[in-house]
Amino acid sequence: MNFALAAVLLPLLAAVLALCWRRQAARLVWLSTLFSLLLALAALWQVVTFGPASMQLGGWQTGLAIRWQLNELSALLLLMTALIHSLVASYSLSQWRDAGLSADFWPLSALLQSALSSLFLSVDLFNWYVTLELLGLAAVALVLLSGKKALQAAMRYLLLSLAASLCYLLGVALLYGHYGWLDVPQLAVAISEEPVDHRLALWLITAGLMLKAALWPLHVWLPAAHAAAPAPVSALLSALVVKGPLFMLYMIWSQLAGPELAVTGSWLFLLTGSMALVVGGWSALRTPYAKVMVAYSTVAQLGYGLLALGLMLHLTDPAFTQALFIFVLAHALAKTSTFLAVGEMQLRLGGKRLSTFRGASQTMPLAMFAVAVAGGSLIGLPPSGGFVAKWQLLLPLWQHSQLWWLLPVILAGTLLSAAYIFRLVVLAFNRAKPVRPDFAPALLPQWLALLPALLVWMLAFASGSLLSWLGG
Amino acid sequence: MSLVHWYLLIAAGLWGIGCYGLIRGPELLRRIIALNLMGAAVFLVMVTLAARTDPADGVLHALVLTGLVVAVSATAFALALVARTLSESA
Amino acid sequence: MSGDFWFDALLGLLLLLLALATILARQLAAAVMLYVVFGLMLALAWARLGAADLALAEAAIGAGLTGALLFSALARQPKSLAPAQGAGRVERLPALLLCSAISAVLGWTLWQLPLQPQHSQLPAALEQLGSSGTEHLVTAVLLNFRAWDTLLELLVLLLALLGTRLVAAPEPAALQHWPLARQWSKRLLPLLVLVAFFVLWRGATAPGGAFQAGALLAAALVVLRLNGQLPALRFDFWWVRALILAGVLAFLLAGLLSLWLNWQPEQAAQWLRWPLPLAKGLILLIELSATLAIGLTLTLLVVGERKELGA
Amino acid sequence: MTELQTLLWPGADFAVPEGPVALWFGFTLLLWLCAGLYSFSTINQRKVLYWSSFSLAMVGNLLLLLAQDVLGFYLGFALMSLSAYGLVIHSGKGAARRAGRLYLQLAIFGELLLFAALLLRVDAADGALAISDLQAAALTPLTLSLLLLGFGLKAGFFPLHIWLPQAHPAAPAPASAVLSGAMIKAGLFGLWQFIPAGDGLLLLWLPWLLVLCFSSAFFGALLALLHRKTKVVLAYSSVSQMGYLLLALVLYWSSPADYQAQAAWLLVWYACHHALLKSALFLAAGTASSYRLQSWHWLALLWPLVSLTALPLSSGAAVKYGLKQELGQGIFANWSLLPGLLTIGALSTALLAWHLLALLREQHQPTKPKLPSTASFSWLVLVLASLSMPWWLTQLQPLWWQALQPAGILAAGWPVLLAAGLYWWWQHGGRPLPASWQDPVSPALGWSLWLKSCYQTQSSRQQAWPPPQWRKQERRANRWLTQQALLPLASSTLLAVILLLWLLS
Repeated sequence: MNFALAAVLLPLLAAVLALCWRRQAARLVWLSTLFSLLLALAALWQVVTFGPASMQLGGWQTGLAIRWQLNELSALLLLMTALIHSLVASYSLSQWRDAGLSADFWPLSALLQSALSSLFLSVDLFNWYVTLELLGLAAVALVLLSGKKALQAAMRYLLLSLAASLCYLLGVALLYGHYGWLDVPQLAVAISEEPVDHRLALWLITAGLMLKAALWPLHVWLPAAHAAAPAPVSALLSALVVKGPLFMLYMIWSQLAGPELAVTGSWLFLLTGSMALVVGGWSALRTPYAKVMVAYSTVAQLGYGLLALGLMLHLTDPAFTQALFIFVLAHALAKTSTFLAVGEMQLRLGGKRLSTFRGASQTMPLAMFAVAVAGGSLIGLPPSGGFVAKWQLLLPLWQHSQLWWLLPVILAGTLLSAAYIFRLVVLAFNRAKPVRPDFAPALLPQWLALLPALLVWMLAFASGSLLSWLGG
Repeated sequence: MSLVHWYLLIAAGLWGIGCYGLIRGPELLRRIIALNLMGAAVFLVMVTLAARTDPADGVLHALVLTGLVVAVSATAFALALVARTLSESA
Repeated sequence: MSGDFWFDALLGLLLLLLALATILARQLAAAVMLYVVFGLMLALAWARLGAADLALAEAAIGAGLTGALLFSALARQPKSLAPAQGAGRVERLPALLLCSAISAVLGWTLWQLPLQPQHSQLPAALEQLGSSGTEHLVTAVLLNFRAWDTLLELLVLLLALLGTRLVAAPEPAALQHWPLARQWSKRLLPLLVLVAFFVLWRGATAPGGAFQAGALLAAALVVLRLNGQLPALRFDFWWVRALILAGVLAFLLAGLLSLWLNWQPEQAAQWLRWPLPLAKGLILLIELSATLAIGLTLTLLVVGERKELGA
Repeated sequence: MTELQTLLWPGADFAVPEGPVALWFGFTLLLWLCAGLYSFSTINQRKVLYWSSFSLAMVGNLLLLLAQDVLGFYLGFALMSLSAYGLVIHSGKGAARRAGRLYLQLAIFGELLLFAALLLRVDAADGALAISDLQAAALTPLTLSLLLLGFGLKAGFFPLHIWLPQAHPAAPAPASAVLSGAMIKAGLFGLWQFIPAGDGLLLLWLPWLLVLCFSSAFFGALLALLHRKTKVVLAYSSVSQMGYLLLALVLYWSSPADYQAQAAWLLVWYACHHALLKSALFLAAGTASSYRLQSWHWLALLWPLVSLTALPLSSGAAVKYGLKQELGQGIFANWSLLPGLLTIGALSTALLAWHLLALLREQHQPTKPKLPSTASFSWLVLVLASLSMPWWLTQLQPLWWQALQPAGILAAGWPVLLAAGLYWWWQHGGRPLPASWQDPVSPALGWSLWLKSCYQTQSSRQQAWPPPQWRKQERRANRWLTQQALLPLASSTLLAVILLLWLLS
């Protein structure tokens, strides 16, 4: 627990220091991400060796205090947060001057990391509300770093995110009104002892979180916001920020929904997940802009998360929990790589349309390779992390066989993702009239973009440990 | 009908009005005001729920206070954003 | 039918009416004005519901500050705006139906809530109040039981300021400095600052606390600045930054200090657990720095200089 | 190996190989090390690409030999196949890119088929992931054909050889050496490991596979005679030799249970023999094209050719003799045509060897730079390993000794002498081949280009879809949705979702 605490506090401290000492902001935050990566690793090690731990902040009794829970799942998510942040920070540091990234990026991203880590550790409904707000405001501020062109998108993102927070808060108020608990495990006990009609609370919370996590049909703000942001920010948003509310949805539905409500909820998640896969994939295929395509791909990929969540509720099979979180990890890594590489190519090739990438396999082979490798995981090619997640989703589904209609949906989603990835790759391999880079591409950012893509393929090699950690 | 029920119903009405304002707008500023109305409704629910016991539930009051500050921060940010957006589009 | 009943009935209806008028008012300026009145009425209602702390906070923050923010946003709006501002026209009827349905469902659910809560954190909180370092329950919850929420909330405030700086919103139209207002502010302001610190001090035992005090302080600073009696406040000044970060820093330092004092090698660390003898002092320290930070942050949010930022 | 399973993927299992597989692992490792040493001093351009592909492919190749479970095997196989692409396109020239494209298309296609086949096998074995557990499960026609196609595309026997004569000449010499020596053997290894011997369906299919063996053997050798580039000739020789290796595998499958171990050993000996001599020959060809051949180089070059033609004293003689012997004992014992076919095969192999020797002599130029000594050393190691194979493989000695009897000498000798005569007559006495027959262009390149044009259109087809007016509507809808109506629509959706769910639950 000590390591986890340090992994939350270190970025927070770094953010405050970076605001005071602005000249060294970049280096400070970069160092803090590296150290917090080590701390998160240590926290994971601690959980695996000594078992889960929990902490009452302030040492007060359960209910009065906010509770943090460190188990394999939260430790993994903590590690994911620290890893993506350190990758993105290294990338931003390596091409800071060229990209014209404002110095404000550093404290904001450190705050984001701290908020997200705190969210993954916490099991308190109201503390989640505050971290969610922190997350939302930090995300909007980060989107604004690209200046004028991001204004509209940021404004819509902010307004919708505020509305969603209010829905969530109303749900929490209703739950507290019913049961008088904010601590999720305690609330789960209270609900199972004395079930009353808490449907509306749950739906308010669910809808709010679905909007925050950009799950279909509440995803409309996402493509513009993620596409308008600077590349490192898009990577953070797509890889991490949407995962926070998804994690909360999982916690709330797996613990607070009674058996009957869980079935209704599962239908919601199955249907919206299917729609997300198809509609998101289709939009990604049709858009002429590279970053919008990657953003729509996030919408589509989150469909897998929804499907896993829905199936977990429907069939109560722990395999789907594993699928959900392996998917979360794999998508985070793959999307980081895609956004960083696409951003780097946009910067050097000078255009945001897909057609800018013509011949990129010649002009920027490393970055293009990163996109292709990460795309392989998004499609779910073996033996990538995306494949493991999909495998973990399909295998039990195949055995249960009453939800057979999901198989063609998943197939369609896979084909669509293959189509939009290949659309980009084919353009890049078109050597007839390659778009020349405006200035010489630097190698280091491209390698840093490639790194998460390679990591996501490594994920398959560690799938045994992942499955055993997530299955427990 | 008790005091608590009456104010809870008022809060429900406020929430609906706020939602309508959020959907209808049409100005961005009015949407922000509508969001604040929705927030006021939520806080009213919490305060009213706190008033069910005697003395009133201080824990809920503290939560409302936190919520208020969060709401005013977000409003300030949103207002600045809207002002800039409008001046760009004008 | 007692007088109380009529008062509550009228207040409730007035709240609804004001809210409706805010949404439907043709002029935005009228809407803002109505919203401020609504905020004051809401504060009244909260006072009726036994939440004096919140009534104070709502009057200062909800109505006062939000109103000031809305007015300053209104002043910044370009005049030459098309009425619809490019926003899509919405079919009124479906929206109306949807919202009334939501309202009805919410009302129905709220109606079902038990009048006597099954369980509440209140008894536990009252029981632990003695060992929290403060006698006032709300302050105890904010700065001891759920101090992590409050720390994060200070960060939210900080983020709002950072975001606002990034936006680089246009300057409000130039203000006229009335001589009368200047005189009034000169006389009244020391009083206001005094009241602010009184509210802060009282927070340890009775309604009041850092946020209310911070809001009052901000009100004083805003008035001073608007009357041109205060030099420009800029985030670039190191002392402004230090004061703004003071709340978070005090929190963090107190937390680290108590981590160190509570440290036991074989046990997990305890975050934000104030050692009992130091609790009162630590809470007061945090409150004081938080008040300054909140006051200055809110001031900057309303009247912050934006010239330095450029587009 | 339970720790591996919890640490890596489920079912993960690796083991140090034993028996025939150990020999297979050994010669593969030796090949990679020698090729690495040779590349060390001869690869001067695009080193990052070369060495990253080289090391990844090597890791994959060794991984698949160590893997005891399906997933581990597949991972190694995929890693090896896909990274070899980097070796093929290393020179960056047009021919290399064309060959690389064909290679990649077929490799990915093969991976897909193989993956499907392995899934079917695992399913047939009730989800068991260990390779040894798959042996008990019966084959179906679909699985068998998928396995044959998937592994065959890597193993490169006729008619799945089409990438081989393109890729080998394009790659640098040490890369061709491992491609031909180690990597195509991995396809054969897969067939050996994943198709259980004695399966009923397999026995039915064996005669057809036998046809495949001999057509591959003859086709490779004959096509090689038409080409004048040494590396192409060597590649076709590999196609031809893969026919013999497949024959050894077919004999293993058809052999009675008590004879199976011996058959397995023979298969591995043959693979080892061919791997060593073919990689030595590829290094020789690579050396001849860019360096000066010194006099001892000619000796080092001659020995693999001797071994290829199975002249006595060589390992080739021993394994060929073993093959003949085995052919006389299995279910094909009363197929009287087969020994004759083998003899014709020996004749065609000898023709190929003479052709190769002539080409090497023709191409040799004494003005080129000297071969670096580390490269010479690694080449020499391979030749010596091939030369001494009967000595360090004691089990091979009986066969080797039998091949050294007068009957064996005669049987091995006369095709070579006859081939010498025939080749001399063909070159000097007979009519030359028509020019259009020389160096024929493989139709596979055309197919590859066609396939490329399918997924990489630049024509109007892409722009014509969707129809223009539909596109206009799509854009208008997008603009309305993302610019004007977004906020009201999104917020009302939010509320509608809540309301709808409340109503439905």
